[in-house]
Amino acid sequence: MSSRFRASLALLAVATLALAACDREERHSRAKPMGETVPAGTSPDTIWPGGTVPQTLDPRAKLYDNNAPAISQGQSLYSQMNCGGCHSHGGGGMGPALMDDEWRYGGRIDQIATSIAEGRPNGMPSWRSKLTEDQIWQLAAYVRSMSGQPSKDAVNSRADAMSATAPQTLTPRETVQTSDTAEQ
Amino acid sequence: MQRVACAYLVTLLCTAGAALTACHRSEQRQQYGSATVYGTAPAGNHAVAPPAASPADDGNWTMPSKDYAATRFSGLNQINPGNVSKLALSFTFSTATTHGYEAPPLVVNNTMYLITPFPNYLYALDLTKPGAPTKWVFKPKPVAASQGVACCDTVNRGAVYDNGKIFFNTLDGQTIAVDADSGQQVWRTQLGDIQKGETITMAPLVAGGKVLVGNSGGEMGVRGWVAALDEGSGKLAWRAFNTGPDKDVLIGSRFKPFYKSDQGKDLGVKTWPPEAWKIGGGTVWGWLSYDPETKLIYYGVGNPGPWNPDQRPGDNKWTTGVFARDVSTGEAVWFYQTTPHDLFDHDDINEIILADIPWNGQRRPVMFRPARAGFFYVQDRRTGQVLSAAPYGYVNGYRGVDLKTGQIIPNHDKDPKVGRVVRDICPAAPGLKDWNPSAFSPVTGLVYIPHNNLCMDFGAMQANYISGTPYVGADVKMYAGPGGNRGAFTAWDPIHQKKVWEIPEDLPLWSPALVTAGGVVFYGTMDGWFKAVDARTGKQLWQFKAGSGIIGQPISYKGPDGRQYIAFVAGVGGWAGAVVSAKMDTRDPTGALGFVNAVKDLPQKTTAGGMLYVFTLPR
Amino acid sequence: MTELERVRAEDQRLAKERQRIARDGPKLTGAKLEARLERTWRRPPGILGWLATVDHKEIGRRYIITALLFLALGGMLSLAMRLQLAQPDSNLISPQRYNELFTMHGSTMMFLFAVPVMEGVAVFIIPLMLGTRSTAFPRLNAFSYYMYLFGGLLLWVAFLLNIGPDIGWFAYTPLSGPQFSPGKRADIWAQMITFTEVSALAAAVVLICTILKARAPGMTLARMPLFAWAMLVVAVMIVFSMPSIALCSGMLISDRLVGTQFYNHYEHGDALLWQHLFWFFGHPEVYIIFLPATGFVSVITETFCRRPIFAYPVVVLALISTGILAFGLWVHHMFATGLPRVGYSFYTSASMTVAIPTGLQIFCWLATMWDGRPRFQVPMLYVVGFIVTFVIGGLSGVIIASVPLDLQLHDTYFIVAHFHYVLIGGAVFPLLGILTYWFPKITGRMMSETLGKIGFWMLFLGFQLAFFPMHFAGLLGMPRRVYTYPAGLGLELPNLLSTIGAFVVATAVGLFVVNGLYSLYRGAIAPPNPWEASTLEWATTSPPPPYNFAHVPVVDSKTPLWDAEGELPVVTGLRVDEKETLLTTVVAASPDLREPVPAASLWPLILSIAVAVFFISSIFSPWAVLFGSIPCAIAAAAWFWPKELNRNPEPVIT
Amino acid sequence: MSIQHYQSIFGNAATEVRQFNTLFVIFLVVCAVMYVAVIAFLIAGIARRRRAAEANTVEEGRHHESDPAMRTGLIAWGAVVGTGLVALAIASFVADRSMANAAAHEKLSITVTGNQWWWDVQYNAADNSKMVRTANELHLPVGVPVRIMLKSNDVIHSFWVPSLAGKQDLIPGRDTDITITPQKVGIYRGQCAEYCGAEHAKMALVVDVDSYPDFIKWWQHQLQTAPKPTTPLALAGYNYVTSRNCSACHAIAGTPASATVGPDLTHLASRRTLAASMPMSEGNLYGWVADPQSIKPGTKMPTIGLEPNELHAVVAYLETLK
Repeated sequence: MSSRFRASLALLAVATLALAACDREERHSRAKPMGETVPAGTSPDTIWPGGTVPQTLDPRAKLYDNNAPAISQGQSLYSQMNCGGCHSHGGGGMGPALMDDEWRYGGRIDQIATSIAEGRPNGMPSWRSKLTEDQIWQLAAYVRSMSGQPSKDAVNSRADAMSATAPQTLTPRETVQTSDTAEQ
Repeated sequence: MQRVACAYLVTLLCTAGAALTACHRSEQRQQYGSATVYGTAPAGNHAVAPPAASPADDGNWTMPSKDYAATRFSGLNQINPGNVSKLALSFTFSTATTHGYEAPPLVVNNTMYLITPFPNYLYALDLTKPGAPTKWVFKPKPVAASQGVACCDTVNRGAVYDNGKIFFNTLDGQTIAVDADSGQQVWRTQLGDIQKGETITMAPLVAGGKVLVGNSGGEMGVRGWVAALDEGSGKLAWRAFNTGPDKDVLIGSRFKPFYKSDQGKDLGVKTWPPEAWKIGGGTVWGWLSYDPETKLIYYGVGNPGPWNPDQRPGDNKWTTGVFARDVSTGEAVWFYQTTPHDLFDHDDINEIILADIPWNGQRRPVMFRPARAGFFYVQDRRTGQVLSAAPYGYVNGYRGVDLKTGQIIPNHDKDPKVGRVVRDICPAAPGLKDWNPSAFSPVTGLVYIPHNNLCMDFGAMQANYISGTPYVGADVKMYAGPGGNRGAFTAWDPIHQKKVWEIPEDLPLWSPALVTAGGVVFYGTMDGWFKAVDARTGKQLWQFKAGSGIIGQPISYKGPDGRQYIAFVAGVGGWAGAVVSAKMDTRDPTGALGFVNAVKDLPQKTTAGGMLYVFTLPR
Repeated sequence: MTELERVRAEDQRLAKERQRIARDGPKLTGAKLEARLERTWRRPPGILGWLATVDHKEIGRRYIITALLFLALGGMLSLAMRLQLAQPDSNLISPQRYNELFTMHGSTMMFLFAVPVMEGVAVFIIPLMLGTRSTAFPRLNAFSYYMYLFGGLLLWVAFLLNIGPDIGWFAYTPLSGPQFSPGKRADIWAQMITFTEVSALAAAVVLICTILKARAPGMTLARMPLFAWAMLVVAVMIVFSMPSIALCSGMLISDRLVGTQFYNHYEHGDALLWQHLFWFFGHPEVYIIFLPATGFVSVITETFCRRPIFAYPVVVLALISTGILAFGLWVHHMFATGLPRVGYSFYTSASMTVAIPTGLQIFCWLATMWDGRPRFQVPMLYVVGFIVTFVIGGLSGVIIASVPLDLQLHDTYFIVAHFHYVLIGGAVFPLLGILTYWFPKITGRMMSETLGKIGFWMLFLGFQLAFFPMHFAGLLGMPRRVYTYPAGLGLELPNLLSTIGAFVVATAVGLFVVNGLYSLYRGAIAPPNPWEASTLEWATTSPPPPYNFAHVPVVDSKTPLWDAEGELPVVTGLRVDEKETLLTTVVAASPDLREPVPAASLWPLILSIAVAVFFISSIFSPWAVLFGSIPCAIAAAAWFWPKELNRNPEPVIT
Repeated sequence: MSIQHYQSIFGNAATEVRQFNTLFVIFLVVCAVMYVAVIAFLIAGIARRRRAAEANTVEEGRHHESDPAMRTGLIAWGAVVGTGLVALAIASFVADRSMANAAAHEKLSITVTGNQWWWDVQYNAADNSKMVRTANELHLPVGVPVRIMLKSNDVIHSFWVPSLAGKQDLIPGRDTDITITPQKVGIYRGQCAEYCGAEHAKMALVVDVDSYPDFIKWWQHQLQTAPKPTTPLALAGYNYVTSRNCSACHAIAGTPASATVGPDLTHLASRRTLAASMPMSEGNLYGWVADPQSIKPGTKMPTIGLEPNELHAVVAYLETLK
């Protein structure tokens, strides 16, 4: 084999290794049974007496936050579990809007997962007994995609449904602010 | 080269000019607020209010519909077209709530009672003192989570006064009686269960010693019922469901529906797929009327669940129809189904105005129903026979009503289809007129209808039922109907079934109407204009800009000083105003079940609020 | 000065001019002429020269090697699939991986092997067979290869990075749509289509122009070799079918990237729109793969039966009618989608009609064999293997052309058997035969006859063992693309046999490659015309020099080498110091123009890199469509920048 | 109960597949004859080598002439191939037409909706309260033509029971249908025949062709709602199923669970298969409820991670749903 051929093979190998880092498409179908653990969500950003406590992001966040199959599964769960009935396609209704930048109970993926699992006082039902942890985190990943948080090549542009909001691949990323004028 | 340059300049100029005229022309679409007259009010004998159900006006306003016949007609006539332009603000009061305010203020024994949306405070204001200070406030403290199952804003449509007590419902499904003078609770009965998605937003009706209450939650797969509580003790007298076997629906030997399609045994089960009637909707969240002569109550039944018709094949009895029941036993006397196998969420809960009309020579007791599907029904209130049904606005979802069989004739190329959006269905899901009741003036014989003019795109899909969560199964986008105006105020001649005059309005009309003996009609618009128009010609006489959009019932009462007062509460909300009251994001057109697409501009035109305004003529 | 004097003065000036410039080097003959031509036509030295070559032989050789590489890769995938299907309910390979395997197998074989290998062989042989020095648009030819290479790399690098497509080689929506194929898997597949479709269109344009304008003088259309006819029809079919898949894959990418509604049934788009557009390309595609193979069979049969193909005009008309009919039967892939039954009957009859021209061709080959004296060397064995195998596939094709039968057999292993019979039997057998036949011309060495025969019989028997049982698997109810099947349905035996057969086929192909590599260094040295064939490519040395022919030959019959007693008559007058070829008129092939052949250039490679960056980045962001097009425009402009023609005009050689 | 599930065209259990078989035999015979002719001509071509003298080859300098018989052979061959194909085309139209008008007068109407990787079956009835919903299974009365309306909730699937009839695609946004007239009582298995994603291979359904009385008995039984559990273990299972994850996706008539996302479980235990792929048995039920993701990786049913006591309770309750 000529030296040229060997050189280009080495180049190809290096390129594949470099690109292997992006596991945006990793489709972990959870073949192993999952223990039911409470998604260790943290409370919404608040003030801590005696100085802020450093927030460690839940390790599950990176499994779901930018993962295309998880977001797509979250999208179908969103319509099957009737979330659209209250939050519509992100515009809100009975429930608050999810596509804007106001997050009463925190906009990080683990805070959203906690809101879904525990429910919230003004009418958000608690889904802990109805959805597995895997499903709750998939829903949280999809909810974040409504305000454009995940990277553009992990989200679906549209669903096979009536066209509602702008394609998620084109929605600009909202800057997540924690609090909003909490109603009574 | 020059020739080319100047030719270029000329074309540039005229295209700019054309663009300017185009956008200018679209600005002044036909001028909103000015009436187009189609005919004149009928002279000679015309419809009149039944004396038993609509007694002479004593200056009080004890129930949202003014009287059992639901005329919303005030007998006071100090204010007339001549002097209405001189109305002045007497006093105001803030309810400290910002959701949709759909209820009327009640006035009895010189006290004004206000029931607010969630958290349903009940205020009593002393009208004898200047500025009407607060006598007492009753806080029912409904469960906060009930806000999560209230489909179309956490509203309350009103309280009712009857011999010394104020009756009202709370969002979390309780009916409460409070002593009118002291503000102490007399009794409280839990009727609805929020875990199943049930809420109560309607105004009760007190009749025959019973407090009649119905539930809401058609969008949550709640099985609808109407219940009667004993006025004194609050104990449940009877409860009639709107789906299920005949014994649940209190159908017995007395039940004689006029049309064959409504006759049969256990139709509440047979016209549904198995078990579907248990989560089939048919809630009662609108208006009841009562005829003291025949002791019958009349009420409309809401939409079947889910909105996707393919999931509930069959007529889905007894939803989207009108029941007549005996007030004391609740036994059904007759039923008429307006839209069998409802396709477009056209709840039939609109107001039922009782009237007597001249019918070849003698007086016939009828009921007027400006229904959601867009037809103005005139029906004999003893048997339910449809005498006439003409569209009072643009309708293409239905071809008409066959008077022989009483069946509405659907337009099958507008049938919703799972997996494919059906476009341009008029009227849209809220109907040609939603819950906001019209007013009937026995003086002019006309019915004054505040309604909207909306069409929609409807995409049905398979709905999944989880109790306590929305069970809809449809994506909807609404938009303005033909003419571009999203609302209209129509004066309708019920005898000849035609418009007398109509005022096109920019925004949908979500406020009830009030007509006075003085010949003045009052209504409010969603961007806060409170208008007075001449009952005969529709000419606008006076208007006042309130702090928030008006969807509350205006009333007219005689104050302690004998003068006529006009009062209403401005607080935008409800299904149409949820885009403002629920701070929704207008970038999602399917928000609030599609209404956001029709009122994207509302947040620029009004903010949320909850303010009482009372007017009178200056001394 | 009268008119006459002025013309005479002009003539003298041109005559002096002619002496000064070396035209066809009348003084140069033999080795000196060839050395001088070699220096003109030689590829520039070094790695940059290697990348910049426009020599159709270099590009053809690269096409064939790359395509055979992808054949090997696709073959390994099919072995993995067969291992998974060897026994029922096996979980050797996860469903997700298996779905990627069959998608990659299908896409690689159809888009990265079958069409490119046919184009590669044609690009190498057609100029030689037509007796010309170079293809038309040689730089476009180089660009076509690079686009094909980058398309293959895109698909296979994505597959190795675990973002390979898992939607099947025909990617039906809505499964390949935005909702049901999250991530970038389907986009990568669709963009690979864009690459290969641009490459195929470029190659088709090159072939059409070469065949119509660059034939040796005297080679009228009626004297053109049948392989050239086949490639002409195939190239025209490519030009008409590729836009259809460009459109539907473009619409799929825009649905997936910017949320258009082409395939969204809710917003009145339609899932069947994809199927119609895809199969309008799909069915001509399989004939684009099959028709070159008929060209190969005609060439081999003619040479090894020692006589021209019987009824040449019938075979030509059969080729053309197959090409046209191929566009009229795509709906037979959609008999189960519930379209109106009357419409289906048209497509049943169209699918039946397309069998007639192929049937006539087969008769002509058999008649040639019957009337000639066939010598059964390896290429001829592959032709016999082709006849035996392809006719089974053709007849099972006639069976599934009928709607009631197709409703049972559609999307089952009966169909897998059918298309392997017509594709391997119909295209790979002739391909291996023609590679053995033209191996001496391409490499200058003969392939070993014994290894060839062993390889053929192993391939032929292995093929029947692998794919005939699939007919029964289909009848026993095994659908396509299932990663496993339950026990107890009687599917165990056919699948086991197919797996064994697959491994035999693999070893046979391996043997062929070994035979090729071995012969490359130790094969017998090949004379210019080892098979005593009749066509012009055997008139030059093996391997041919960069300029193909010292002098462009003149043809006066269908079988020039058989009819030319001594030396072939030639044309003189082409420049020696410049790369120049002779263009002839379309029908009569009489000499028309002297065409300067573009020099080697890096711009095709640079443009294809720019286009590759443009295509791949437009998977990830719509803005790439805007910004990516600027480098492409620059590279294209540089490529097409007009060279000032400083040479003075040459008189036409009469 | 491992019954020989019959999933082959030779099951020959309905008029449609019988028409297919007759037409298939006709096509096979004609094609076999054509094939024999081609192979005979091939062998003749090869064997004729021995009479080299008459060959018109370049060596003999006669490569421009042709044996005149071949011209007539070509025309004859074209005629034979043409007429053969026309005959087959006509036979195909005739069979197609008879299938089409068999669809005209069907007695029973069923709607099958394809989902990713299971079949939602709904028996339509004039009296809507008599409609039956089941999953991955069809019971058909023998001799009665049935029209199956095909819809899809997500991607394209294909309804195919080889022993009964040809396949028909289920396409989202389009309504297709198929008519089957079963003629032989028995159990037949079918499978999705259009690639529909990760678990396309495990999307099977079983068709039970019963005598008419059995069919009516089965229908009446399907109309009954699920019985209240009696044993404490089953009652615990009932409480888990109706209050926890299961009721978010499944429906059991007679209990508060009435979700439509997953299959209807009212008569789960009386079905022949489980999860559209495995025969119904206690062992399979345990394996599937405990960890569906390891049996059908990628299926929409999540692995909940049940505690052992919850698992026993749930399976005990599910087995009461006969």
